[in-house]
Amino acid sequence: MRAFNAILMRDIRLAFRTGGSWVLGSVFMAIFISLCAIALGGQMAELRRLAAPLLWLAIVFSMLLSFTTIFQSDYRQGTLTQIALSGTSTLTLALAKWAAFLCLGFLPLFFVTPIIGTFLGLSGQSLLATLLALALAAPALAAYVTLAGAIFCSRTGAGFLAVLLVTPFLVPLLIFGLEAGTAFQTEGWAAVEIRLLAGLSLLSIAIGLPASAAALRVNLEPS
Amino acid sequence: MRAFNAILMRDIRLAFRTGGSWVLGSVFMAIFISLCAIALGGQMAELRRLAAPLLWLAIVFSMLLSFTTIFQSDYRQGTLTQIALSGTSTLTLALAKWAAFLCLGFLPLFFVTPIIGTFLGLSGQSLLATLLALALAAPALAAYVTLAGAIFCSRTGAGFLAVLLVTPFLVPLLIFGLEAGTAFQTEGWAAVEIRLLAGLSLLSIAIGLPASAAALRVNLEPS
Amino acid sequence: MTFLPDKIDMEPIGVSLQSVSLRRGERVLLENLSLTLEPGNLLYVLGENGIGKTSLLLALAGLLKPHQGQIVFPEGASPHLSTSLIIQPDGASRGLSVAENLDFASKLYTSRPDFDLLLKKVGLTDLAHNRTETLSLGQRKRLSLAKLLIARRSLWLLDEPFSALDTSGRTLFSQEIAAHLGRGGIAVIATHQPTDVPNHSAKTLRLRAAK
Amino acid sequence: MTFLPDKIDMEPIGVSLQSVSLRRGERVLLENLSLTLEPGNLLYVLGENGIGKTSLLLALAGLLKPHQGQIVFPEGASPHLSTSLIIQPDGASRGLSVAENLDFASKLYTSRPDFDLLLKKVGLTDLAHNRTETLSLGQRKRLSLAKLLIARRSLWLLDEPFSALDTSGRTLFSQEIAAHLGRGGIAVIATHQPTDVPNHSAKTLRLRAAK
Amino acid sequence: MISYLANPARFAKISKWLTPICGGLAALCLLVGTYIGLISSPSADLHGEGVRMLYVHVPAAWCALAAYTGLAICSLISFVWRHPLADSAARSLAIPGLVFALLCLATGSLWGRPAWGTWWQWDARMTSVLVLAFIYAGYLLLWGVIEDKRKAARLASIVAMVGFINIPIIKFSVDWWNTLHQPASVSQPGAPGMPAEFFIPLFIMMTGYTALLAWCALRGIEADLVKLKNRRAPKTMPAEIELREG
Ligand code: HEM
Ligand SMILES: Nc1ncnc2c1ncn2[C@@H]1O[C@H](COP(=O)(O)OP(=O)(O)OP(=O)(O)O)[C@@H](O)[C@H]1O
Ligand SMILES: Nc1ncnc2c1ncn2[C@@H]1O[C@H](COP(=O)(O)OP(=O)(O)OP(=O)(O)O)[C@@H](O)[C@H]1O
Ligand SMILES: [Mg+2]
Ligand SMILES: [Mg+2]
Repeated sequence: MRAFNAILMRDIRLAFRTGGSWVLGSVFMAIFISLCAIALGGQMAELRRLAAPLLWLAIVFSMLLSFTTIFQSDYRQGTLTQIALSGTSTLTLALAKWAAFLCLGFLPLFFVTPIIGTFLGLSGQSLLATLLALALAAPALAAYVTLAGAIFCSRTGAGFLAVLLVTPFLVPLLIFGLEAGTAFQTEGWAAVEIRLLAGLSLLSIAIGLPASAAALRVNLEPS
Repeated sequence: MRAFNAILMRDIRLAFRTGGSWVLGSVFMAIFISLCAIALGGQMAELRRLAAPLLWLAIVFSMLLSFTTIFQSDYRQGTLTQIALSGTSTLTLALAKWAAFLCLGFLPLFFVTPIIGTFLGLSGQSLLATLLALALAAPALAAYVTLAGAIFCSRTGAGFLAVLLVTPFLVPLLIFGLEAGTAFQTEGWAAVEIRLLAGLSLLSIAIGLPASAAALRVNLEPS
Repeated sequence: MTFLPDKIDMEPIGVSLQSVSLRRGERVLLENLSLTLEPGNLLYVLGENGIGKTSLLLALAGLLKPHQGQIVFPEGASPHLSTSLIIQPDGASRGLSVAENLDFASKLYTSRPDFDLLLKKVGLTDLAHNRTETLSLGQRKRLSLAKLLIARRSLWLLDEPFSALDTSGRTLFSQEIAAHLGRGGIAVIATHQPTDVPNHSAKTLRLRAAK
Repeated sequence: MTFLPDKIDMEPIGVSLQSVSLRRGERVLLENLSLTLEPGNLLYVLGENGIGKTSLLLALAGLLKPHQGQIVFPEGASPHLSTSLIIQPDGASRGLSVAENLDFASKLYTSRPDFDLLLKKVGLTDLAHNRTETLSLGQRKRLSLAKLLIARRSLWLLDEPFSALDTSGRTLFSQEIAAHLGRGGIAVIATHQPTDVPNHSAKTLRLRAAK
Repeated sequence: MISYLANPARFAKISKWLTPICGGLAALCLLVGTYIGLISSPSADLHGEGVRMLYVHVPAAWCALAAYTGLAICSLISFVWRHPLADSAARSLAIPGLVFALLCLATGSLWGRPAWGTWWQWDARMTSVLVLAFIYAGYLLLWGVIEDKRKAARLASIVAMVGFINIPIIKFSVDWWNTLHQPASVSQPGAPGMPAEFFIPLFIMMTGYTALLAWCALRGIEADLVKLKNRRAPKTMPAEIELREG
């Protein structure tokens, strides 16, 4: 627990200090949305209809984009080795990194979503639904991105491959997330889609984090 | 010239060796498009309308995704310093890296664009227009991505600003690129948008590469 | 339970290598190495470049799995709980200051050293708030030494500990090693220049390329 | 114009520092250092950790701009055309083999060495096709030496050249330095352990922290 | 069973006769099946001559899935028992798996053009095969990209297992997505209750494909065994050890 906190706090501090990946993510989100809006000719009716999927895509991609920041520099600097030798289990490490990524790679995006959403003409209820669905799916998305980071921490330039490996796992989350959003608007909390999404999210975390830990263990071995 | 060749060939060799980030760029594009199609509900009529912007986004993102790979690992390993000390000018270095990036980060994408276009239901004439506009804009995109890489390579310090600085330059290219694509379909080569895009592209290269060289010079100085 | 850097509690343990073989890639480094280290032992690992000194340390740290044979720790100990490793790269986080690096290490090891004293000891007091990437090579080595003292592990695995250090740094480091051995710790030092650690006789493992 | 590693052509030049001051960040390292290096000179830069030895080499290489004063190269020479620098990190490209690294260096320097002889000289023949990231520390140092020989520059700036090297490596390196000096080259060596370079008297620049 | 087969010598003994049998069966079934399918069987009312695509298309889809199941099992064995034979089996299953998935996509596309008027639809079944192809591609690229093959094996097996758990979820989600979004405007491929004249060639082709899959896996293991044997002689001599006490 102490190691978990230490790693989490360190990552947050480093992110704030180097002004790095979390800004990158928000910038990507902004470009993505504005470009789509421009391409669609700025017609509000159309934008509103596509708003939720566009927001989802923007968030999913900007999370995918920043996966290298999770483990790579620590691996290079030998910090991962030092952490492992301190007796911290790789599962704790993966958990802490996952939590840090959730804070740094997702939360900023989450907070700007309402702003971008209104810009796309998303109204109160549907905005709320989208936010809820995002909040439910994000931990699972982060878990898979963590897995990608753990698998490729020893490699530079594997960004695309990571995207390729992880995207298939993200497909169900994307689909159920969007469904849950629309279902929540009509049926509220009772919607079965919400529960499905929550379940899927839990399952993904339960798969993704141990798998990340296993991948880290493999990569800690010098080649 | 000899240094230009040496750096270009080395980058290409490294790219092939490390499992080909060049193939993966096109795979990323396929993934990006599939995920977008899934999120947008998979209706061909809608997808066809969004096809051009989605292709543009896919290409821009996959180029942006790899901007850290251009200089960062060379910087960390001290290779940039060694290259500079060999008497190679930073402009030659920037040029070589830009050329390498164009070959590795753009060309493969360009070649798969027609295939992926069909998945979005893009027909002959509009596909041609998109390809033309892409070909015109790509060198400029690559120049700006090189600039981002050059500014970002040391990462301590101004990383924050770098992204924010570079993205505003990318957006006009995207907008003009899309405009040029649609204009070409109706007016053919005579379209003024095509000439505008070409001009913008030349201008971007003329700004981007010397700026990259200057950024490299700054980063070569130890802090 | 704040501790002063010279009052370090740790449990003395022994380690033994039982006919260990090591490989890296296709390369066979060692075969059939058996060796026992008792509390208080100092072992120098000597040999030419690329012979496998660093690899042996990695194996002792549990990172490199022996191809054959095994490395036996006593009940309750394990590489991850009982060893500290100084190696290249040194694990200092870019972007964090010296003090923050030490703080992070102390949290990982649930250890509460007296940071001021520690910094003074390794000679980094003035640099406590400088980022690690601005440190000189010798200063980085001193930071590693500070982390070693924070970890309070019984098996120290040191890869070329004296390189990059100035005279005072070397003296300091060898005194710390002597103190560690005195407490019943073990030190394994891979080096090209065995420097005498005060008041201690050392075992020597010399590796030579086969003809 | 293939050349053998021991027949290196280069133009002997001299360099002079004129009341140079160096700073890193807020730190004042040196003030008012004047010094002239003539062809054939060997200069040891000594001093405690963090005093500014490496920074001085960086300044000579034209990478760190002096805060005041200047470093004067003769007509036609400049740091980028006349110096070679061995420093951490060493510039070897991950992913490329030893041979490919040397090939790249030879292209950058438009130099055509006899690679086999060069590899044999630095003792990396067996590792020619191994990737640089799998090399041991000493093997990397040897690779740096090979690149130094490829560059054929007249001013060698060497930061702790002997660390990580075994005995044969140290002998080799100091012989190469001696040969370089004999050809009219200059070597500036920042180190903690000045080793004698055969048949050469050295200048020494000792930096001490001000009280 | 696993530890029994894990012995390379025993495996070689079995594969010596099993491999040619699989290969022969594959060749025979594929030849006969192609003949019956393309020439001697009747065309269907609904799809016309296009129905002949069925004999290539459906077994490809089926085998792409079957290959993944095999791959996941081998990966589990490799991860838990760290056996190199399981690694090579997994990798050798992935290659035909990818080929089958691509074949299914290609034949489906070719079929879609006359049947639906487009090369591609974001139909649930098609999308899930596309995603499966992505999983295969990622798995194989992972092997290619990581130089240390022991590491690559372990990482690839992790990915394969995560993928295996995900495949039913992906399938389910994609089905659900499509049925919710897309009205059944196109003729859904496949109707229940298939007449025998279609079923027999289909069955033969299915057997052929499966035998081909088994043959690929066995060949892959054999090839790796040969490589292993050649590598057995180490390149370098171990260092001489001299230990001095005190
Ligand atoms: C690229 C496009 C296509 C893909 C990826 C695809 C995929 C599949 C898959 C995975 C199956 C086996 C699934 C199962 O048995 O439940 C299948 C079966 C089948 N497909 Fe396709 N398909 C495609 C296009 C088409 C087209 C255009 C047609 C004809 C109009 C078609 C007709 C059939 C038929 C008749 C079956 C067997 C029926 C059954 O067993 O349920 N497919 N396809
Ligand atoms: N960016 C920076 N900001 C502040 N101080 C810096 C910066 N970079 C380096 N320094 C300081 O400059 C000093 C000189 O460093 P340098 O690497 O030249 O020392 P050195 O004499 O080579 O030491 P060593 O013997 O340890 O290698 C060090 O005290 C270091 O902390
Ligand atoms: N992944 C790998 N593949 C092949 N060979 C490797 C790999 N990693 C390391 N080696 C080789 O293993 C050998 C042992 O390396 P090690 O770092 O243990 O040497 P060392 O004794 O510490 O040398 P030095 O004195 O130079 O530090 C070296 O010859 C190195 O080239
Ligand atoms: Mg070593
Ligand atoms: Mg130094």
